[in-house]
Amino acid sequence: MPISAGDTAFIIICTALVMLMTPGVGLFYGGMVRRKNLISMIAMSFVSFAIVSIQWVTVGYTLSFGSDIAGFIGGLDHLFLNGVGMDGDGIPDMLFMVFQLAFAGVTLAILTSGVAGRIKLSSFMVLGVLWTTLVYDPLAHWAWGGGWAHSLGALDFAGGTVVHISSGFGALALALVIGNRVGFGKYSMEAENVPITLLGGAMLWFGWFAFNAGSALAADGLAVNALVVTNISAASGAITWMLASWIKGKPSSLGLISGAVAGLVAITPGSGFVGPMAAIFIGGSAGLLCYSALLFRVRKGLDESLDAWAVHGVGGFWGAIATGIFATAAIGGVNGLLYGNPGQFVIQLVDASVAAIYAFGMTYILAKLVDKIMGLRVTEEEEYVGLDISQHGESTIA
Amino acid sequence: MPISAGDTAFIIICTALVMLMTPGVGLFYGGMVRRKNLISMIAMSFVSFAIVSIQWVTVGYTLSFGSDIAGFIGGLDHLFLNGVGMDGDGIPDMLFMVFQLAFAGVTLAILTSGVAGRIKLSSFMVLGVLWTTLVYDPLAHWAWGGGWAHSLGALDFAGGTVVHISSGFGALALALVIGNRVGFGKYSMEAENVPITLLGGAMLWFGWFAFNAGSALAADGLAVNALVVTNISAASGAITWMLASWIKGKPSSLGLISGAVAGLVAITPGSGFVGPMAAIFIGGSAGLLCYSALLFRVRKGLDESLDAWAVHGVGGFWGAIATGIFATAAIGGVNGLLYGNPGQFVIQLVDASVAAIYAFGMTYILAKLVDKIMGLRVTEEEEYVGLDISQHGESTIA
Amino acid sequence: MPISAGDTAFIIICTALVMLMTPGVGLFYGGMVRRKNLISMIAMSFVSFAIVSIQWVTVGYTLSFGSDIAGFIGGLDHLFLNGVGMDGDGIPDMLFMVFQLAFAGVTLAILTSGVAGRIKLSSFMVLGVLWTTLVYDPLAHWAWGGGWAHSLGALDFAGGTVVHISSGFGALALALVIGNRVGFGKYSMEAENVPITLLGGAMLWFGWFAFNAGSALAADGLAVNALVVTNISAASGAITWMLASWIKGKPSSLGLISGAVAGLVAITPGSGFVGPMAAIFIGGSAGLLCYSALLFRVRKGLDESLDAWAVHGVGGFWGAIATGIFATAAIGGVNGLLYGNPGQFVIQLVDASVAAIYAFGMTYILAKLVDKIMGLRVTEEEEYVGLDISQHGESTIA
Amino acid sequence: MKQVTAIIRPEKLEEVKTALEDRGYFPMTISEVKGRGAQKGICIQYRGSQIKVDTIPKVEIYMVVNDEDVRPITDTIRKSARTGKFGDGKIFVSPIEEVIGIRTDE
Amino acid sequence: MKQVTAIIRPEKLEEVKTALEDRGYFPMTISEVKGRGAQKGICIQYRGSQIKVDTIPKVEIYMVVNDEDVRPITDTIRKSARTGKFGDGKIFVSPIEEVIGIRTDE
Amino acid sequence: MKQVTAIIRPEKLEEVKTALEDRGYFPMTISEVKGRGAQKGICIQYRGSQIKVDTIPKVEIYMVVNDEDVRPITDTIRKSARTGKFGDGKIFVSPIEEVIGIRTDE
Ligand SMILES: Nc1ncnc2c1ncn2[C@@H]1O[C@H](COP(=O)(O)OP(=O)(O)O)[C@@H](O)[C@H]1O
Ligand SMILES: Nc1ncnc2c1ncn2[C@@H]1O[C@H](COP(=O)(O)OP(=O)(O)O)[C@@H](O)[C@H]1O
Ligand SMILES: Nc1ncnc2c1ncn2[C@@H]1O[C@H](COP(=O)(O)OP(=O)(O)O)[C@@H](O)[C@H]1O
Repeated sequence: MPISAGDTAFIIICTALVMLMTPGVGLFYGGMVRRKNLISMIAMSFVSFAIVSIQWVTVGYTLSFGSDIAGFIGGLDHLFLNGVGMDGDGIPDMLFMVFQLAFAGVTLAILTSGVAGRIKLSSFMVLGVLWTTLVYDPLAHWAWGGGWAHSLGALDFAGGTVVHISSGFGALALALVIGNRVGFGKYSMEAENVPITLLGGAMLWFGWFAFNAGSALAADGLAVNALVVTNISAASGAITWMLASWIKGKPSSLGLISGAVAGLVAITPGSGFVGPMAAIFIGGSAGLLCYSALLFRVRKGLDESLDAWAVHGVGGFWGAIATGIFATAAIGGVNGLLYGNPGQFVIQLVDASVAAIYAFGMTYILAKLVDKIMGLRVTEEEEYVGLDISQHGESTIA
Repeated sequence: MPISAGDTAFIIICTALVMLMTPGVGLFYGGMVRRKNLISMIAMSFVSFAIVSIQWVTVGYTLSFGSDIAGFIGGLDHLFLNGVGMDGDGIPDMLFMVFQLAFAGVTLAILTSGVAGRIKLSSFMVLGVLWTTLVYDPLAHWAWGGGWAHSLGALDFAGGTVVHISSGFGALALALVIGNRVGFGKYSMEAENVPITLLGGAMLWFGWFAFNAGSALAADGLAVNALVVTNISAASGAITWMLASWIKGKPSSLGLISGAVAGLVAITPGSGFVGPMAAIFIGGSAGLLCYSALLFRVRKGLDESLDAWAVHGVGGFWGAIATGIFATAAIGGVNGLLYGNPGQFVIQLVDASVAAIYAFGMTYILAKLVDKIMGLRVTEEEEYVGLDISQHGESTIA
Repeated sequence: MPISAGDTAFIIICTALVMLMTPGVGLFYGGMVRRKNLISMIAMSFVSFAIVSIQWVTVGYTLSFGSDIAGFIGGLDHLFLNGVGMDGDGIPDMLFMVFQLAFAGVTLAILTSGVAGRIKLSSFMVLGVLWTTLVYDPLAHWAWGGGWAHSLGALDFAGGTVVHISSGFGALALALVIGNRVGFGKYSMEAENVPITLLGGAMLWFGWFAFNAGSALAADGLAVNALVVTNISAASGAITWMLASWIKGKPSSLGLISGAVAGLVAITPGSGFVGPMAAIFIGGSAGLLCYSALLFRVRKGLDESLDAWAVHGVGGFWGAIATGIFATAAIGGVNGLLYGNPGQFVIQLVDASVAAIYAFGMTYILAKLVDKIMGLRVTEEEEYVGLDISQHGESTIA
Repeated sequence: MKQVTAIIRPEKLEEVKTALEDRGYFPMTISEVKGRGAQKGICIQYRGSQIKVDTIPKVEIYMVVNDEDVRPITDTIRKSARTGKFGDGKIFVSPIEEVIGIRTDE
Repeated sequence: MKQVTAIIRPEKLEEVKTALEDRGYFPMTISEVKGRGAQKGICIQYRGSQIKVDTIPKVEIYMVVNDEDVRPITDTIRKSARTGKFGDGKIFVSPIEEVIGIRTDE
Repeated sequence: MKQVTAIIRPEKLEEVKTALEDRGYFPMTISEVKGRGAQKGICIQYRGSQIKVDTIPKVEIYMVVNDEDVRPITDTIRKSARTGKFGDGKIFVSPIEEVIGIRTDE
């Protein structure tokens, strides 16, 4: 198949939109922390994107998409983009590479939320390289690069497992290793800049269209299906989370946008496999489920600070399972439980569980390692003054 | 005609860009209200998008684009997206559906401006569903779904009537029903966050390219014409409004961006029918006209708070008429007054007038109804503390 | 070649993305000035875009792309877009026109940084029209419209010379004519809103994908190469600048984002000619080089306020030369020094030097002229209260 | 000398400034604050039972003035800042022992 | 009357407000400030040698109260704002000569 | 004890802080304010006739200090904050009756 201008146009632009999600994550989280850590949260998203950009074009891409080694990792045939050219199948190989780069970048940015307001920038940079190489790259290989999950027939259209379970459970491990923020639970650490969070959320919703639809790798009906179900699920999640929080008090705009993100996460793996009406249900239940996970996390006194676990981890897990339930061959060629194929449901469960365990375990080990070698956490004084000043020498006015 | 990858790529991305206009509207208006209502304005744009997303895929689309009933409304053949598939004519039917969804979402968001700082969130949600169903959907059907305006030959390329006249005159009715803000006219209610408004304005200008160009539903010369005249009209409106306000005082950046929006609104219906030089005139006069409408509104002591009527209502009306004047067959196949076809001018006038009257009247009735049943307006105390706290339990720092 | 839907879709969307860079520039710079000039910086970006939009469709396009006159300027054959139609070669001529418009707009916006916080709005508007007409348009003609640089074989894929050298050296001249801000060097004028700068930076990085990839004017392998090297260079520049500033103190997020912009600037001319591994080097050295230029500028006590010269001027110059070094025929059909074609290196050096000298000299003359006729600079009192109040009658809260 | 500090509604700031100007009182320092008054701020009845008490945005103005100017200034502020509704604000008068100009030598 | 001004950690604001409420002290004015204390603010050891001293965000609360309320209020604030760590803040008491309501006539 | 309150140009903050530091005066509280001075703030000639008077951003610093430190502090501030241009600011000295540390018991 020669290069198609339409498909190439589509994926180039999708790459740009997905890239925008990374600062989107930074703003989304930045508004949720105390003002003294606002710059730090945004900066970490840029740092994530910058280091992953270099990691990916040197070793990351080949570890993910190089020729399969034992179902676990890609070989080094594409080291330094060797053999990744301007031609390809429908779209240039190089384009597939950079589209995938944007995914790897945003995933690391999501991970930063678990250590908000207390991680050393230098340690984060080291950890970030290790994490992308040893957690993200294998997971990407498993699902999309010809690894075991792929062979098993696990479905992950746009990264529910690769992006969200990995970062969500990774953030959980990270939060456990680094420990709670000083004063957590004792005094309020409420979101201090809701409008910035809403802006970041808007950038995420926007970019997610490209994230999911672009994963069709062609501008076709499948991409359109992904686009449609993505929006429906986001809307549905926004509404249910908002209503659930309304029952407990006021319908905060943070609840609304968190619900939207929960819906976006949950539809990600199934966006090329499920239909619009299923999406209403998948997103809606994601809103309720992730909100419950958040409340559970808070009750446990665990400072997984900005709920990457509750939203991305739990939402991603639910999405993987939901794909196994609602997938219909009419859309993506595979049926799920509801359409008489319980095997798919089991496969999804296995895939998601292994990914969650691997991401959690490996992140835990890496975090411990970095902590031992160079210390993961800033000093109490640095935490107190905030990471903006202590890590970047900058501060937000007022 | 089979699915075209180029056209499909185009409309998928356009859909994403138009979607971004909804939070863009939220930020645009959010910066114009007092800080205590900033979150509320942004949140209402997300709420609008969320509820319309669900309304549209269940009943809205079929009411607008289902088989015509008496020229007034669409039938229920596409209820729950029944029969809306992944194939279609040039682009998948499903893609046309979701592109149109984004239009419906942003329209409701514009409507919120008329009741800024005083509407109950719950009542807005009810009103929003009703309004989209009973005002937006019929108007979309009239113009694009095979309704009477369509049969009459009225031209509305991208929604001057459907989107702007409807929301502008709707906001006016809403403002009349809900009444002025406490203290309106007595003390200043100036824009408190101009940079946020400018950011929102940038998102609007950006998204509008997709709004108008995408309305060609193909990546062709017509789309390009729409893109070009859209930008010209925006620039022209920005300049004239700024200059006009310069004569009366200082050239505020709010005037600049309001003028740009006025230009964007005014070119919307004609963007597939008029040429670049006409666009300079259409946008430029929109800047002056909408600014005058704003001054008129202020003189009348009417708190149509953020001038949806002056900008979208009057601008949309002018745009409809201007299309009847400047349309040239060389571009969109139809001539206007200037090119020897006065009939088109009359048609445009009739269409715009009926739409304005219907939108105003029906909105008035719906608002009265909701007001009677559940109360449209917050209590004076809630208004005083602001909607951020009273409706969302949140606040912007400082 | 008939119109390609894929390519047309691509360039329409790229145009929108490049347009977004203009407010991006406004926010990027707005965060760097004192709060009293924040609105002014953003507003000037909109003003730039508005006036260039009109200039371009009337005279600018034809001066740049009209039939060549003596290698220096385009003829008036396309005055008022005469003969620029909806058909063309691959993409409609009109689309090429508007894509180029977005470049001209953002270039003028970059120029505003040199006079931050002290230029009269009215004088800027006059200067802006003159500058675009007499500096930008000729440079665009030289490189892309069939002018002498084009004939010479100088390579400028996406505007390293046309956009960045012109605005960077122009800003330097402008800063010299208008003089330092009152109190410059005596008291701190640090960035007061870093998050806004980071947001603006994100918009730039995002839009730059379209800026460079779109310059292929087709959705093909070349566009993809541009996309890939653009991102790599940005990431590389971000990292080196950050590390360099780390050695001298803290790794500020401003350093990070400035480095990214430096990398983006430097890859611009070569993005269709060099490969991914060269991009790591080009971006990385741009980070170091532009940072050194900034330090040099500060040591010289020169208030080229927001370092358009250091980043765009020096970065653009380095990019032009780097293209002459690293260009490889495998990508863009031309070899550079490293691939055995030293002649290209010399051509690049000549082209960049002439452009820098012309931009500097002509800007200097124009600035002097405007200064003589109507005064370039606000009064000391107006500068003291800030341009937001004195030029726009607006202010940012708190 | 005295410092007259007034906490007023943000919406009334322009009116108060103008009223003071008209009477020749220019120098002042303004800041944005949040506050709650004797009514425990504002009580929002929420879902029948819940009562939310919170602070709301106010503007604080202070002017350092000669003793004889205190009365006319407080009168002016009261007149221009009043709406008659809860939340109109308060004025405090406190002693200032010395005022030093930075530019001029005393 | 007296003005009690307390500079506290932003994180402690809710706790302090609630503690004051519980004891019946409602009226207050709050603003966001930055500050450094006697410890020269916070010293961050940077690259072995460099010592960065800077100001950090604080919240300032002030309440104008009757003389007899000063002690209970300062006690309440101290208890609710304390963490035992550096940067807990300070309370200042200063004289107020007059308090005027804007809405009511005196 | 006394409270020394200085309203200065935002641009001068770093210089003033450093100057105070150099003389051993660390504790201070800083806030962002807007103000206008005796010159009626700044008058901008606008279109010949119109005169716009407005408030402009300032920084307020206050330090609660022992009586004997007032003079050296005000001198330091005046020297470091001065540019000789309009708008350099003012310093006010007012009485403080008590200072209570929150962390320590007195
Ligand atoms: N005793 C006080 N001490 C400090 N600030 C006060 C006091 N009383 C009132 N204020 C300030 O004045 C504002 C308005 O007071 P008031 O009119 O009594 O308010 P409300 O009607 O909102 O309760 C309060 O929000 C608070 O900022
Ligand atoms: N003498 C003082 N004058 C003015 N403000 C003070 C003074 N002492 C302390 N403060 C304020 O109180 C805050 C906390 O003081 P303290 O607990 O001593 O701080 P830290 O432990 O951070 O040095 C300071 O950040 C400052 O805003
Ligand atoms: N009498 C006063 N009461 C309160 N604030 C004052 C007074 N005089 C001056 N200020 C504050 O000091 C700032 C600078 O004063 P000054 O140098 O006189 O200003 P300007 O030159 O701008 O008129 C003012 O903007 C205001 O915030």
